[in-house]
Amino acid sequence: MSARILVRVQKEGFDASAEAAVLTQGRGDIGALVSFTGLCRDEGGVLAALEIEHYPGMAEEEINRAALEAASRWPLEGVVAIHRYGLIRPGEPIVLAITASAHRGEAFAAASFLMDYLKTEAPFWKRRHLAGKGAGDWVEAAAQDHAAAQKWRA
Amino acid sequence: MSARILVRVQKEGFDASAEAAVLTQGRGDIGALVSFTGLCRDEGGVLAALEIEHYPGMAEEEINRAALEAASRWPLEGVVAIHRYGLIRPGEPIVLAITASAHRGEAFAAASFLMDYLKTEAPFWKRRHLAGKGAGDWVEAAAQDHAAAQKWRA
Amino acid sequence: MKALYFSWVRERIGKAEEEIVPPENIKTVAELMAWLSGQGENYAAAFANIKTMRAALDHTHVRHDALIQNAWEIAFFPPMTGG
Amino acid sequence: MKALYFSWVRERIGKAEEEIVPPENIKTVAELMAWLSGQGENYAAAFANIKTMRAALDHTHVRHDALIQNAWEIAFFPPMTGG
Repeated sequence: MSARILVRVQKEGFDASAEAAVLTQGRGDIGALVSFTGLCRDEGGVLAALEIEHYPGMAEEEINRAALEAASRWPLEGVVAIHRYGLIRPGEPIVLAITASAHRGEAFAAASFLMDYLKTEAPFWKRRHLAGKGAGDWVEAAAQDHAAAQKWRA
Repeated sequence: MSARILVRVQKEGFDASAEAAVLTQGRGDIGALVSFTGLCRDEGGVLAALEIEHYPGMAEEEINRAALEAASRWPLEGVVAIHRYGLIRPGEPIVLAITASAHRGEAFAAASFLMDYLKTEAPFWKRRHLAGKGAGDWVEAAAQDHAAAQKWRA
Repeated sequence: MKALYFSWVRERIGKAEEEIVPPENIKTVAELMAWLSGQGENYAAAFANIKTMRAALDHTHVRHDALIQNAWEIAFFPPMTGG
Repeated sequence: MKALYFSWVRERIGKAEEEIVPPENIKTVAELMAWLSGQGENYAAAFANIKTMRAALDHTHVRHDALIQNAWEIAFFPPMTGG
């Protein structure tokens, strides 16, 4: 395994193209780049923002574990995983996962795995802020996310 | 089906982030954006460039068919598919496929489908230019690409 | 040891972190949760539904039957909703 | 009708496109390929391995048993290698 792994947990936004360029710049062996961006949805207009709490230290470590696991399962040249915290408005990006590989099948599988793993293992919690109402309820974990993560253990 | 579909066949490069922004700008209903970039590999240093020939007219139509098929199979908000032709150097992008959806599973599946479809149905042909030797052999179709496309017909 | 609380666990207990000194007979995460829930109404409310509670020892997810041993930090939180 | 050739089909025939006027008894793509391969050594070389040849009628992929009917354009090419 020789994948370059870049993990960050930050308040600021990110530039997916710039992050991808870090992996591909000057390389002639990367044929496939898959980039996943998770965005804040407005839930039909009722959501003013998502507030994302995280466990500093463990969050970075857990995402790093996910990236290492992905790089051990597929022949990857690079992985970028960035997760934001704090107040995030609808339309803004929350999470970025990029995988670079020689071939597309591996890059797609690894990016999908990384997101499934992040969703269920990385210590982040979302709470809704409703339009005109301030802090609202905490988002509940979705059973489908756990089912998605479970399929990689089969 | 109400997906916004943008298809282009061009000689020039592209900016994946700018293309993705066209789909997400001002939207609050997109939660997942998957972007695939296919890059020219140097095949261990022997490749100077790929020359990509295409069938003008049919190429755009065939990619459009692939995008429409993806949008009919998954609840997509938008699709961007761009394929380049002409001389492309190692490290440069060849193809871009972006899918936008409310949820990540659909966006991943649709982007993967789009690429499998493009590989086997879009009328493009690659020829190798070897370092110091000019135009070389035509790339042969990979059996694995046909197997990948076939799985969506099951 | 240091105890950290996140999301609604933090809200119900009313603090984000604290130093705790559990009795020596507390060996597992489950025993620690039972002991904590006896420390007041706020703790009882936080640990009311033990089944949904997640725990991490020194930044690593653990099951409720995990031994605490020499961990320097334990965290309690609901199922994660990141990504 | 207009015939287009791509990749090594174009190279072997020596041209990218031409107007062709097949006899009236040529009804299918397979029959047209057989007729074309009798038009000279270059055509014979291009259509030597019929199995790998792909065809499109008016920008749509077709099988070798497809009827040509009133198509305005037919294209011949090897399996595609884009993406």
